[in-house]
Amino acid sequence: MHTLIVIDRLPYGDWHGREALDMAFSLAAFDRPVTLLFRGAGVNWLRPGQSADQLSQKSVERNLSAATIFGVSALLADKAALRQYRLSSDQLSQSASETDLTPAFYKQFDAVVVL
Amino acid sequence: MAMPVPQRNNEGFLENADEWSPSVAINIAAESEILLTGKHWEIIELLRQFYKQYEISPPSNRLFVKAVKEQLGEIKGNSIYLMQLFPGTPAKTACRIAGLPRPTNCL
Amino acid sequence: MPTLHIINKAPDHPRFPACLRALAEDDTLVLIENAVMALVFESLPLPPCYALRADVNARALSESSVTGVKMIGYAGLVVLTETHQRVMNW
Amino acid sequence: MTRSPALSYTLVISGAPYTSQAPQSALAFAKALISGGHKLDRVFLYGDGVYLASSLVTPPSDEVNWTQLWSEFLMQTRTPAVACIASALRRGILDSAEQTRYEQPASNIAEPFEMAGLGDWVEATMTSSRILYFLPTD
Repeated sequence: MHTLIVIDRLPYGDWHGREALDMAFSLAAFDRPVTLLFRGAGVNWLRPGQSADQLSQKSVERNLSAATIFGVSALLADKAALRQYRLSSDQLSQSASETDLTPAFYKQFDAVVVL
Repeated sequence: MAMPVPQRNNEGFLENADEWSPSVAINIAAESEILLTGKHWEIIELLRQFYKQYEISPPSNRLFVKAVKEQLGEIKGNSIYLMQLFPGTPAKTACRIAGLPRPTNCL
Repeated sequence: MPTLHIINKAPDHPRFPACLRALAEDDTLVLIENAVMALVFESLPLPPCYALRADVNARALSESSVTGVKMIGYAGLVVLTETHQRVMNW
Repeated sequence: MTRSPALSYTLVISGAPYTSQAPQSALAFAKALISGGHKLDRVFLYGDGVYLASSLVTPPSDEVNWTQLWSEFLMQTRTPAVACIASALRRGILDSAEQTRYEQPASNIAEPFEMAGLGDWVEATMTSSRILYFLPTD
């Protein structure tokens, strides 16, 4: 059973993405296959060079980079949203593959979770 | 004997991570009757490096084992090896000695 | 596998178009909570779907105003989760 | 009448009471699924959903107390309900064990809610036939 965890909100403004990331980490901890998708405004999680110390928050860029160590299978990024937010896939902070969000894309996963 | 003992919480974790030093680690370990060897220091260094790089400690014991496995291979990245070095819950014991925050018990 | 999509976001929330784009031919869409406002939202290409009656009534939307939208209660929503093995919440 | 065989459900609530409709929609759905002959395996509170487990929720007397309604329902149906420990601690929801652990002045989790980790949710993804998420509306 392969789960897709979706992050579709901006980093730092709220805690949804962090708590979604925790879900991905726990699936990985129990060796359940899990993929992370950054959709819509969520692609800004992948913007390189974040420095959140003036907000007294941890850098989601750094937290996220632990994903592959913990066994998250893949990071995917919404192709249209990358363009919208002027991000090119070769400049992202993590290696994430561009994805077209078609109905068939979602059907590859047994479960899709977004907070 | 002058033992550096910075302020710690009720479970023995440092209140202020900046006060950590190798001699602090030796003393915290001694409380649990652990004599730190090169094998221990290898894991302590790995954990501290991990925290510096990712700004989190491994959020569960399972992920602690995975993180060690990822970097040092299967012989060290398994729960029996880590349990022998850091008895109890290895992630918790090792984080305490390495001066990292108390894990949330999330998993 | 046919998927049941349950959305609770208002039609001007970014998740609404994302949900509509994810709908496959054989999927089913249910509007609950704020999403029922899609019944009156201008120029939204709303596919045939279900809407939760309690949420529709609370927001003073006429049950009969939109063709292609079937009103259901919570029991009806349970039946839809029986017949769809896969459920996605939006 | 042919009915599909009984299913087991886990309901995840991640919207807070009085901020979102999530706890009320989830309760109406929970009652309907039990009336439909199905089993509610567990309720899992996550994110802002953990506020539902606060025993200190005190709405005006002419408004519904969602914590109380949920507590009654959970006890009547003997349904296990857990608040994610990491979400709960951040938001000031503690049971007596965590109160002691973190040396806090009080605990405030409402009966019969318990604290548990995301491991419970992972288990639910493997064992329940359906998982539904009751999310914030914004």
